[in-house]
Amino acid sequence: MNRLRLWLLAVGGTGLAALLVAACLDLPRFGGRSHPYGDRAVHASLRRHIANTIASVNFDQRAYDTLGEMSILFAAVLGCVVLLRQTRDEHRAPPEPAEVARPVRRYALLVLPVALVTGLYVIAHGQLSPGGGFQGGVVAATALHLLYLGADYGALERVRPLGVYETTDALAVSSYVVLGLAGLLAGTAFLANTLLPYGTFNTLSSGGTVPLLNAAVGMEVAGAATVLLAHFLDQAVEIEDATEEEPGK
Amino acid sequence: MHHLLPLLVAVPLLGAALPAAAGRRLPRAAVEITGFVVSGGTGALALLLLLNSTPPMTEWVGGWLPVGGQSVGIVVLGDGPALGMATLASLLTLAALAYSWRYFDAPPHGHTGAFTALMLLFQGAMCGFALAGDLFNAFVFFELMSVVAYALTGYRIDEARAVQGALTFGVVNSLGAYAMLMGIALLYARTGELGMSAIGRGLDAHGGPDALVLASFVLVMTGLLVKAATVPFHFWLPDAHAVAPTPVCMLLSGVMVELGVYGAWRVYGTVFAGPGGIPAADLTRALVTLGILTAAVGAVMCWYQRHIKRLLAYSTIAHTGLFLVGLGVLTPEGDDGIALYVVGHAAVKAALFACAGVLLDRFGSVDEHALHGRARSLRATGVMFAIGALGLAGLPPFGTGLGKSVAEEAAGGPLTVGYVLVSAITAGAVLRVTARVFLGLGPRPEDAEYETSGSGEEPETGGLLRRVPDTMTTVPAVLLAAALAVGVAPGFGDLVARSVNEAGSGGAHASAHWTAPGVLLGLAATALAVILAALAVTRPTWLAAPSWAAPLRRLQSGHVGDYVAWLLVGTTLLGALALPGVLGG
Amino acid sequence: MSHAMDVLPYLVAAYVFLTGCYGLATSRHLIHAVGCLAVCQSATYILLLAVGYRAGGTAPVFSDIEPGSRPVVDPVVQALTLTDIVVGATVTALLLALVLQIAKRHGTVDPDELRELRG
Amino acid sequence: MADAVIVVTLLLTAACATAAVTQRDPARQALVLSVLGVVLAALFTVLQAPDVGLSQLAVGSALTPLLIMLSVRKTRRRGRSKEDRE
Repeated sequence: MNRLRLWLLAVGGTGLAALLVAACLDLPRFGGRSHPYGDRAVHASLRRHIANTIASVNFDQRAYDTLGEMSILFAAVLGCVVLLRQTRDEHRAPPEPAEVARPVRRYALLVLPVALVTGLYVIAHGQLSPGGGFQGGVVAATALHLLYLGADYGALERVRPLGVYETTDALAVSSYVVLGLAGLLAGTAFLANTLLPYGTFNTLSSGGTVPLLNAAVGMEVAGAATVLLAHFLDQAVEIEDATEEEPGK
Repeated sequence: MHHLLPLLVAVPLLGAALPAAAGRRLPRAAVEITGFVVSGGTGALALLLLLNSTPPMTEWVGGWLPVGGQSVGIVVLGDGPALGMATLASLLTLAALAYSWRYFDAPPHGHTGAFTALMLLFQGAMCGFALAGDLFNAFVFFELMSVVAYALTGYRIDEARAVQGALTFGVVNSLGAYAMLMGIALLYARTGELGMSAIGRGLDAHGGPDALVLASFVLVMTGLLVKAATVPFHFWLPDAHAVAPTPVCMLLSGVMVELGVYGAWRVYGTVFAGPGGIPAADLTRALVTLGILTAAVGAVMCWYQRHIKRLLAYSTIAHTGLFLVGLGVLTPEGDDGIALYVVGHAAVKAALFACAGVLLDRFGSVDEHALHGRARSLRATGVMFAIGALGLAGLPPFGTGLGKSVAEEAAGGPLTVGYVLVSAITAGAVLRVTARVFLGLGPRPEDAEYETSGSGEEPETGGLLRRVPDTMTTVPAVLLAAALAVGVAPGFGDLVARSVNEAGSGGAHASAHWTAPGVLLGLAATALAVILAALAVTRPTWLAAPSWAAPLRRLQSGHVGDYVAWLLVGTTLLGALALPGVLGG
Repeated sequence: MSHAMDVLPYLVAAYVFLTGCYGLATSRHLIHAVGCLAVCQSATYILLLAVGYRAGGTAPVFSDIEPGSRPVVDPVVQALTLTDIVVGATVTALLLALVLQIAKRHGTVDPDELRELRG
Repeated sequence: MADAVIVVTLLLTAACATAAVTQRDPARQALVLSVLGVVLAALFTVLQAPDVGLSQLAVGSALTPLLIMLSVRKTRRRGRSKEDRE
């Protein structure tokens, strides 16, 4: 190991550690009562009939942050598509269908629909109970990849036309932005939640545009996570480069 | 009017998402035209808002207007500097897209729109960061900007260097961003707010600065200064900018790095400038020290490069140092000068990168030694490269010269000498390249041991085009004309000064115009640059790398672990520099 | 116990951040380095949530409790952390994609063996 | 009582983070990261953040380690075929 780097690390680490510890000692004690922004957020959420305050913060009060976050996910998908594209010196080799042990297959095929439904349920109840677009989307996307475990790669590729998921991803981002613009066109403000009635507290349709934005995020996350996983699987299983091609060459 | 502010983010995002949704079937031309229309339209909107930004606007996204001075929403700022940076980013994106019209070939199969979509996302992210008035929102757009930039930097995945540079860029910048988020969490713990001005008020209400304020200042600044490539956070920049595709380099060097500086200015001015924040003397000490270090390291390293894009990247570092010094003195004149300097520098630097891209396209190399005398036929590009060098030196009446002279006057004393020297050295290096590559002057220089050569790069067009596409010469010409216009257009300087001072600087008004000493200093820097370049070309041994520069070059090791260690040292240094006021307060 | 409890979560966050930095700086494998970056990021989650915690508070979800009947913890930091987690996953994915390309182009994933971009 | 649970999960988190950093083999590190994800999810639940806990469970203990494992597999496969060739 490079000696200079260790010295730098020791000096920098000690300095930062001292700074952070000193700061921790000045922080308000853990579990304190003063959360002015948090209290305001709870009131605002209840005024708009949203039971899950976090959904209200994410999709209403700070929906603009979520727009940025969706764009990050969208950018990462585009980035992975670009970075993991097949280059000229690589070729595809469809993998041999692997023998899957029967219990594993049965387990995976049993869990798959359950996990998918769980994902959708978690998305749909975002503004009521813990969960929402992010969590449900990831669960649904990961569930889909149980197929790889349960059946084989070919089966997975058949139920997973990547183009559709990429389009879903892009459309979900677009619809989020369009919903935001609708607020602007209606004469209030970008991403204003004033278009739809707030509904009855603690029901699926409560909260104005929150369920719609939540659904858009759910679609986006599911699409994005699927595409990401697919590209990595592609690299790990299918794409081979020149050095892997023929050992003797 | 203020309701339109979030559109500067929303329009490019929509412009990126819709072609991506439809893009699998769209022809390339349709995607590119969409890109132009969207980025140009956003630029026009930004300009329109900028012209209406007196008095400064604010917008609460989602209509969450504050009740009793407190809101649960996110505030977006629409003042001169914010909209100015957004306009600059938009126009430069437009220029980069125009430049890549024929230049950039080989979109990934089935994803025709990927490059254009990423560029539009980049534009939206830069606009969002520039307009952010909420600290966490700034972090989100900071990350969006970074993520897009990593992908764009590594775009040429056939290139070993491109992917390595992109990874280094990604690791260092992400770590910086996480440090920034730690700082935001500390500020939230103290004040319970996320809006920048609300945090500032909260800090002031709490009393004098303590260790918590210092730590949050250091952590937030670490994130921003990593982006601004301040020494010792700067190592990622040459690695990334040297390998990114040329149109992307124009944006990275032209505005992204400057957005880091802008962020530091904005965060200090809004959050930490009050009595509960970091005392002015400490900020001046920290920023001026780091700025001088950055400018010196950038200038020295710039001089000893042979990889032309890397050389330009180091000159960006050197100039960023000058920006930090100008802002660090905390005078209204300093702010005005730097605002003008940033605008002029963006145009000049983007033009220089565009010219380097022509070399890469023609010869598949950006190596000063290998290209010696080979580019004699590219007269127009050579002339523009030389003009760009003069702009970098701050020759009147370039916008860079105007900004530099105003900033020099604000900094005063020995710092003025620094401004002249640094701009002369970086410009001298570019002139030296011009003389060797485009004119073939002097002997072919010898290779050194520890350096990055610029040979063996893949050309960025699919198959060699018959001649240089017109867009690739028009774009740098327009950019240089813009740099000239910034300095020449009557009243532009005062306009910038007024809008900058309205947003910050406590209402003090200064004016920015040419003065006799400023013109003389600009001429002196240019003359010095010409002399340096002439000496380097005719007497290579006189200005060869001295032994003391070798360790400095060895620090740039290309090793990501080293860069992380330096980042930690940088936070410690920043903390030490700002410590005295906190102890005294 | 209770006094140490006042700062312990913050100290753990700081410790996790520094540990991640240490791993990042001394890593001999780029994939390991990306993992260490993820560790650094988990420090931010811990800090954010620790800052928003309220002793005796419950989750800010009112589907099964009467609003106002019990104190709730700060929902804002939770929303921020959610955003942060998604950001972290995407950054990890992108960096891993770059590592894969480095493995292809350089034939190594040891940062000590990358011999480009110097000086 | 609640405090004791918080302390235990916090210490577990710190231990897992240390293990994730000191485990230099990336494939094993992915497993440790997955455990770290679960411990963090538990910590978040204890801190009354079930939303975040769920998210961390899905992302931190499933998605991220999965991506790491796939990357490791890809680089290993390369390394192996190169050795075969030599």
